[in-house]
Amino acid sequence: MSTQNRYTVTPTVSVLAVMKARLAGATKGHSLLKKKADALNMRFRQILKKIVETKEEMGKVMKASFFSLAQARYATGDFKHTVFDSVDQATFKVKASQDNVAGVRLPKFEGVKEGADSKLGLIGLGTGGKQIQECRKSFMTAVDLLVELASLQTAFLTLDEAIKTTNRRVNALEHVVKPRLENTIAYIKGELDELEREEFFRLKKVQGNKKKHAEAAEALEAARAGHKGGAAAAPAARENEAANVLATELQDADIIF
Amino acid sequence: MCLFNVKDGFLEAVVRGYKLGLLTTADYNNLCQCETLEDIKLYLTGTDYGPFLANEPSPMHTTTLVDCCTRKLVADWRYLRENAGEPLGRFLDYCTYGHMIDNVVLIVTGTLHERDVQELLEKCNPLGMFDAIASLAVAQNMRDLYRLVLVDTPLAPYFSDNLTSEDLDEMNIEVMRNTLYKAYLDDFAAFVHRVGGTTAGVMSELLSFEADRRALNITLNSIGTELTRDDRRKLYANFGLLYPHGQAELAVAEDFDQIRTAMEKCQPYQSIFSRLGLGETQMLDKILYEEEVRQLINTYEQQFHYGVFYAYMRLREQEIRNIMWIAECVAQDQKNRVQDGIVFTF
Amino acid sequence: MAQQDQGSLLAMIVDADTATGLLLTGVGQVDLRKRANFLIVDDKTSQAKIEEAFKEFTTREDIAVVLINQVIAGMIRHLLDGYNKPVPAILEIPSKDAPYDPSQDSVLQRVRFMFGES
Amino acid sequence: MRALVLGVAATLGLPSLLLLLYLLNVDLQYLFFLFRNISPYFWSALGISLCVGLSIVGAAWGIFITGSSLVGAAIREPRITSKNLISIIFCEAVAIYGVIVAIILQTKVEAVKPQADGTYGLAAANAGYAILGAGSVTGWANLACGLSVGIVGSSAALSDAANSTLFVKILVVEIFASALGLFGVIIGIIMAGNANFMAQG
Repeated sequence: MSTQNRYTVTPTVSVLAVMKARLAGATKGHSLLKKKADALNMRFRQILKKIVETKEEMGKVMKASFFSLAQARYATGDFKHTVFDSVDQATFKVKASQDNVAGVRLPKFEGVKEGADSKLGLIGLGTGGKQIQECRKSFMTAVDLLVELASLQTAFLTLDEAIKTTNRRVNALEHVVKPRLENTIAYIKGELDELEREEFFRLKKVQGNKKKHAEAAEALEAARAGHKGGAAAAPAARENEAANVLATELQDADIIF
Repeated sequence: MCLFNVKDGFLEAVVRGYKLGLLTTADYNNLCQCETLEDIKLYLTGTDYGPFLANEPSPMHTTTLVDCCTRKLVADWRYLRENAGEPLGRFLDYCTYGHMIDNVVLIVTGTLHERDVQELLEKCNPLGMFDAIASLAVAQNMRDLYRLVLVDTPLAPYFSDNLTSEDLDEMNIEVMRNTLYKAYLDDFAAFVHRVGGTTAGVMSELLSFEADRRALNITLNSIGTELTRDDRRKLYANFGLLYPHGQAELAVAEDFDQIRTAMEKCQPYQSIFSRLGLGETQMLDKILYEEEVRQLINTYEQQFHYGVFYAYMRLREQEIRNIMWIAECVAQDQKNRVQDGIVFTF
Repeated sequence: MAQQDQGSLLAMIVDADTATGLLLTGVGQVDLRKRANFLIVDDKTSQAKIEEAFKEFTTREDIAVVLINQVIAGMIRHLLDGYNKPVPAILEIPSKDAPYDPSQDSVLQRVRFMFGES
Repeated sequence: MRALVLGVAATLGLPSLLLLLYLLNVDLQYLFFLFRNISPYFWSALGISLCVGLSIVGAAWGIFITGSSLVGAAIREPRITSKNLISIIFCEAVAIYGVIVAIILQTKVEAVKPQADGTYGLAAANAGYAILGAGSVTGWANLACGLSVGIVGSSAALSDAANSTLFVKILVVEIFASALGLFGVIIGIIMAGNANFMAQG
């Protein structure tokens, strides 16, 4: 478990420092992304609401436009072929600009009318031209609305995508990167603690030994003072003993842990 | 009177019979109650349109409905035309020249935009068909069209008298259409006078109304466009109640009130305009249609003349318009507006 | 956005009535190669043609918005559902005979889904 | 309209021509001589043939006018046919008037011997002209009657097809029109009553 959800690092203090820095970064990033996601979400909600509204309004406007088309047809007869045949260059175009929401670029469309269309100006001259112009006006508003809707919809799609990525990132930070870093840090900390404890124990042991040695030396001094002749072989034997003690103690430590 | 029936009595009776098939006010009231296009279809199958609607597949559209109704008119008209002697035949032809002009214009513009001829022919109004119409499409540009094709059509004189080949290249298609229509109206009026008798009396009244209405419409629709006064003047027919003084006034009119002033100097139109609220242009079309229908129905008060044929065609067309209107209102769920568009015939 | 300066076009895959209305406003364009930015769909137009037009319009660079009648959109729903580019934006518009039905709109469906979800 | 002008011209033209001849001192004796020498049988035959001929022309004309309208209108409203046969019958009656009067006139014709100079007596001449007059009165009256019945009948057929309540009203008009023929018949019979080839005097 602990090996799976952590980085494979050597548990050293410097790595720990790196990891801690990374964790801090991840936390910061997480909160920032969260904020961004919130901002996007807010905008997204706004757009959603607007889309629903505009779509419904579009439904209404189109209905009215079709009705005015029916009126024009009523007054003029069938003029659609005249319209189809007089199509030449578009006078109504869409200009795209960009809007920035929390670092996400949203395409925005705007209807632009260029030049006067002379060809359609005289349509239905003999009968019902008035109605056709009315109809045209009505469809103009419809088209404006459609363009608005188009930009909303594009924004919707872009935002949707952006929110998804942001959310993914937030989630990745929250559920993968941060736990992993935390785990790593915990691991490193654990390892380091253990090393420290070992060291401490060893130091203690070394100190104990030193004490023993000192006592032994004192005894030896005392003995030497008693009988100076047999003192030459004793330090070598004692040294041997000390090495043995260290070895057994190490073994002991392993047994304990 | 004594000799009219020799050639035309049968057809006159037939056309009066057709007239009886026009929808009455009661029919319209029932149609207005319909909830769906299917209901309308069901109701119309009970009328003279029955045979033409019966076999239509179920998801109805207003266009198919209107097409079916037009087929009925066309079938009637063909029957009349095939049984007509002279000069009734010529008269019937004259009645359809208006549609013919529309068709020619359609084909001409379509050809210039390199559309498929067959497709264009399907879109033509079947009333305005003539034999050579398909050959219109062979021409690649206006000059060819004029030189090769148009001279063979019944409309040739209108083209040759009113348009030079340079005009054909440059003129706005709507102006061309209206120039032709003007020539047609003048010619029709002259023809009617040659026929003489009751026909001349009845028809000149109808045609003057038509001419005046066109003059009015042209003026109304050309306000604010690049059409100059002289151009406008050229599109008015050379007869009608407004000719020539009213037209002169119309030609310089720049807004609706000036038009109204010009029109109101003419007695019959005064009453029409008095029904119209001040500054209200929306209802004008309907009121004019109503006036036309009134005049058309009046033609049936007299016997032994050709006006009934013209009147039948116009009434049927008005009826098709009415049906279209009802169908549109029903299809678009605007039933409260139904009454706005119907011109009751009987 | 190759032609940003000149503005982009609206493309249409619509029935004749809608086309009449929209073309009246001057959105139509036929360029020198007779390539139109609209397809008029009638009873005789095959589905393949609609799909082809849809693909063409969505890949053309000068088109920013594609308007499709809802009825027609229904015919090529599989393409619409598979389409997820933001530009050109696909808009489903009502046609004359079929008033606007929000439950059919694939975008609005998503919108509804989001609302229901959140 | 044109026919009316021609008719007026003809009726005014003949007397004024005679007047003109008289004023120009043309010897009208020759004219009288001519008429004296034409056999009264010629006049009576002419009268009878005019009577039958014009009546039948009128009847046929009327039937044609009515018939063509009736046939056309019956396409949409077949119910009108049987009712409107009355109009046809009215027209037919006109022909029958003509035939009846012609038979009456025919019975008036008797054989008389001409005088020594080849002319016939006053009675015979009187009878001849009377039969001519009676015949042409009946003939022309029936022609006009047939025409008017025909035109009214055609209107009757058309209006009956449009609105069946109109039929009776127009039928009244039609009856009056067909009465016109009867006037001619009555006058014709009265005129012919005076005709007697054998009368002395």
